[in-house]
Amino acid sequence: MLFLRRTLPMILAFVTGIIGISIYYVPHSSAQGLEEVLARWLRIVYAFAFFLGLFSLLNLHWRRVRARQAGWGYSLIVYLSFGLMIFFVLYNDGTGPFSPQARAGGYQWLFLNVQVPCGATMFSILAFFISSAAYRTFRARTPEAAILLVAAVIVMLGRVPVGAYIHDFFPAAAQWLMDVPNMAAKRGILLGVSLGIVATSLRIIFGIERSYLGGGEE
Amino acid sequence: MYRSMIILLVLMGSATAWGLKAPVDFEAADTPNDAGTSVTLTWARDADAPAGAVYQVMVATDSNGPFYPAGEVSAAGSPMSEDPAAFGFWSDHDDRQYVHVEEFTRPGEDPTKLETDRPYYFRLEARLGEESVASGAAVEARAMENFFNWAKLNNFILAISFSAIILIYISIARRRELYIRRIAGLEALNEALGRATEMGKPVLFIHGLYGMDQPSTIAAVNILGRVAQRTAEYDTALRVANYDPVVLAVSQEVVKESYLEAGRPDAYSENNVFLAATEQFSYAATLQGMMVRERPATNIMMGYFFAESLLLAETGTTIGAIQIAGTDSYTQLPFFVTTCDYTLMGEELYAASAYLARESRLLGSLKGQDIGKAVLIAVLLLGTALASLDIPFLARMFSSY
Amino acid sequence: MNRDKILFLAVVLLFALVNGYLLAAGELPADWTGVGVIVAAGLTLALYSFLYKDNPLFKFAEHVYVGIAAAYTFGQVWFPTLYGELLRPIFTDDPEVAATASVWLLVPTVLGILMLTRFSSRFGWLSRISFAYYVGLGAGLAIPRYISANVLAQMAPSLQPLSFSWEGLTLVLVMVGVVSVLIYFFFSVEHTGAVGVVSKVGIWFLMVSFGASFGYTIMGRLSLLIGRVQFLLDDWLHLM
Amino acid sequence: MIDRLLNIDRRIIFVFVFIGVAVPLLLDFNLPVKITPSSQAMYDRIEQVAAEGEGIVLLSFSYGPSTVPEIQPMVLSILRHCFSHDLKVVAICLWPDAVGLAQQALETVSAEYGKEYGADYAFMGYKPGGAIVIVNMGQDLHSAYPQDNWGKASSELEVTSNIHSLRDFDFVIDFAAGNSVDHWWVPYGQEKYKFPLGAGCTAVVAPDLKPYQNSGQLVGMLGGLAGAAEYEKLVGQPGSATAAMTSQSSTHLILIAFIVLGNAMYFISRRSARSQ
Repeated sequence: MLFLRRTLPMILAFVTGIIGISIYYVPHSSAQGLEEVLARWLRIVYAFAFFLGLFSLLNLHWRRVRARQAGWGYSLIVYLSFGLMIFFVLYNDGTGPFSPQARAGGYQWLFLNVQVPCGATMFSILAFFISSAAYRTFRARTPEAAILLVAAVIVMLGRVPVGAYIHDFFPAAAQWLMDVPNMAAKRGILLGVSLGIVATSLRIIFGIERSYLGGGEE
Repeated sequence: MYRSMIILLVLMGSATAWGLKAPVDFEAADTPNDAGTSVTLTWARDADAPAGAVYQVMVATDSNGPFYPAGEVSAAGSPMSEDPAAFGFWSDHDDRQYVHVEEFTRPGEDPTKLETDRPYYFRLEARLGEESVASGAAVEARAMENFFNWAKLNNFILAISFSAIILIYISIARRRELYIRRIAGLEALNEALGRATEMGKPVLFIHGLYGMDQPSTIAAVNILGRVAQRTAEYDTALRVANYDPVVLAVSQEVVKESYLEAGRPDAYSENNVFLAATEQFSYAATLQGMMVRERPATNIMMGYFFAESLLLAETGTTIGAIQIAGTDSYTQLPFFVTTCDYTLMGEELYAASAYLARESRLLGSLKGQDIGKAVLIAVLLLGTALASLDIPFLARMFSSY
Repeated sequence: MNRDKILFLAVVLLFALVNGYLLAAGELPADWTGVGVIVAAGLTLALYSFLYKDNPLFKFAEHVYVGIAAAYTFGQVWFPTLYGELLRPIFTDDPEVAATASVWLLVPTVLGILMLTRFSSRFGWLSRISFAYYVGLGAGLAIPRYISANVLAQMAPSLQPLSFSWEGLTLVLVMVGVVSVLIYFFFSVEHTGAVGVVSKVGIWFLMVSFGASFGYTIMGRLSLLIGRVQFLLDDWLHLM
Repeated sequence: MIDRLLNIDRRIIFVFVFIGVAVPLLLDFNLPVKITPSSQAMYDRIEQVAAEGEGIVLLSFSYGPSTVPEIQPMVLSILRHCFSHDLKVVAICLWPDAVGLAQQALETVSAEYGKEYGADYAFMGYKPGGAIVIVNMGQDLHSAYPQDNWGKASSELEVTSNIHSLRDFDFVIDFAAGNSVDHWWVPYGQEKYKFPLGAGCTAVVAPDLKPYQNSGQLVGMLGGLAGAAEYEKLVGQPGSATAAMTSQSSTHLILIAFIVLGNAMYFISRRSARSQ
């Protein structure tokens, strides 16, 4: 059993990982064809992976409702709104779930009039909090933070029409900050992070990193 | 009037046609590094070719023709040095021209693609206006499938050697302790914990929003272990806020273990490691409320944060808490830097966790990456110096083709 | 009744009155489009009530959003992929669509279904086979591509010949930035002496780039706010 | 005194910001927008594709409702630019909640220019997987998208029937609210197929993409609402982004004033604390 539960997945990860690396260097059509097939399969597995997220979301709120935890009523609202939307999605403007997606209908209405305004508003609230933080907490506590704030102010002025209106210096300086020091630092970060991603991928392929196997004892 | 102009044009045309020469040294061969879809033609560049001259490529499936057109190339452009991925870097490549042929057009039809492993016959005609001079006999070539993309050779070597370095260092780390420098953020962390003890107020540890499969969360849990050990020793209250149920379970385990190790299992209460909320802004709002009520002396925020970072850090500042943050979310780092007393930036978070956990695979991998960075630094310095001295060797090796 | 409750009722009343006026004056059409604008405006204001303080109205809108968004994503996974690619080609009359059917698609389907065993304590281990494919292939594809796109392609523009010109100076400055940032994130050497100085320079570069990100983030959040205010003033109230 | 000023109710600050946004919108006057090189490069690329004739552009929608105000105006302007030059457009979504937004934009602009679905543009919808969709599409568009969003086989649509790989596109533009450009399109698409890649991204993402622009992996980029306003100016059709620029300016000034004021008080109070 240990072989099936532990060794087999690790062998599979190793084999698919090595194939994933090798086909990059092989232009032969059989290798490229293999890449196409493996990618298409992985894409479909990704579609199923959505249900993992959906299940844990619904499960979490279900547990709250069942245990009557504080604020369980809101968890019920998640269920109600989910149910309402799923009804319109499956109804599919009258054609049902076993036909291609409809161009309009209740689900489109709910998307445009509920999901879009809520999503857009949620993040716009941050504009207010950033303003209050600007006044109360963005402090040049250290020389480093001072450099950060000065760069931020120049960029903020340079990127909007009023900056050019005050002086041509601001757009030019903002552009230079973005293109030279910012670019250089971001490149340095990118090189380091990419090496990190390569190293993590390698640990997965060689079975050194196994967190993807999930918890639970063997 | 019109007639005289036409005569003039004809005269001009025939005059320049004198400069038109048949292509010399014409060769056709399979294009390297592809799946058998094209043939590459090369020929010596005619430095004296008149302006406006073009080479017309002709293809036939039989050596006797008929020949069909397959594109044209300006006599002035396309030196082989333009395509190092196919030809490499050789000094005479400025003197030869090339074209990759993938298809040809029969009159009145859509273009036909070249078939793999079938003989085709190629001819080249130098042309200017109506005048044209053809290369001699047609040259035969086949488009073949290739098994290795030589343009990616540098990538291949780099991938193999970097992989070897990482794996070797991980195996070294399993046998002996590897050195990494002390992380200033960890000392700041100790100070902050000490202050909470002096003030007799709680410490609040806030997890980021990612699940247990992310390196930032794993690092945060490792740091939480150390924090819990200290608070158990100092007898300071510790609250741990979680967003993800799995992270919650792991955190409870880690804190409990730390209290056990410190010999204070009695001081551990499961209620102090809690699920604050499962929606981003509710999470922030719950913790804001808690901070204002309980006034923790120290806030520790570790893991991957999104926009809620600002709400958390701002409230922390207004209640006068010492704040230590650590995240690999570069978009949120600016907010932490301006609101927190100390911030572990990006990879520093992983390094701090590897430093604390002393786990061989983390330490070894970190060390291997360090070697990778050292190589990149050396290449950057040396490569630029050499390139400035007109020795482009390193610069060519470290390019993507 | 406390102050907050009175405030709440007053706001709801005002919202109803404004919408009543808008409908009566013909500013908003009395159909699904008009209702849509009213619903959107109501949810927008409910979320903004968070600015006053955390309250049930905000929490309500927040949770509605979570439920709706999850179900919408379900639709986008179901129609084009699960139904469209796996089921439809088998049952369709359309010959072009039927031609996309393939027995081989059983492989990812089985892997996908195995993935869902993760929540079972008895069969959970089966999901590891799917995860091994998912994570293993992803890791394999990533390695050569990251080396090419994010290492080699990023190194090349910083390996140019230097010259005594503005471009040359910029190249030097970029070089100093890249190298010093790499040294800052170098963990094998203590940050003292020359290394300490270089890593300090690295911090400065990092801070300028964080400053740029900071300024841009503020700009972005304000843009989102402007977008919502445009909606409220124009689409809803028709004041613009 | 200073402490009291620093600790004013933050709702007062919120009111300031709201006024800073709303008043310029109601006054309706516009400041001149200046074009930056990275926006110009996007415009130039589309002009070049148009000049070469028979061009086809791939638009990738990788954003959601939360960034609609920033990105939707870019989408509209780019679509207008493409359709005005009779370029063919193929649209795909890499985020699920982009589908409704992409549909809305395509329907609006195609109606303006009288474009016909299937012949002039196609909407392929959402496929999960991000980077892996790009790998799949690079090898074979028809394998990644066997059907369009409405169930028609992609081999039947005039626009997509002759497209085989990402190589066949003259320009690919990703509209990004996350790391879809730097972690998906560049390493998994552009790296192998070398197509010209452009980005229309949120302001938050823009600074991170600079290294790619410098290396030429990205042709150009529209960054945030300011980038959207620039593009509206370039195509000569001012819209919501242009209208927002005055508010954007005024709120930036307010924010900068807050930062300066806050820090000034911070240093004064620190000095007085030290001298006591």
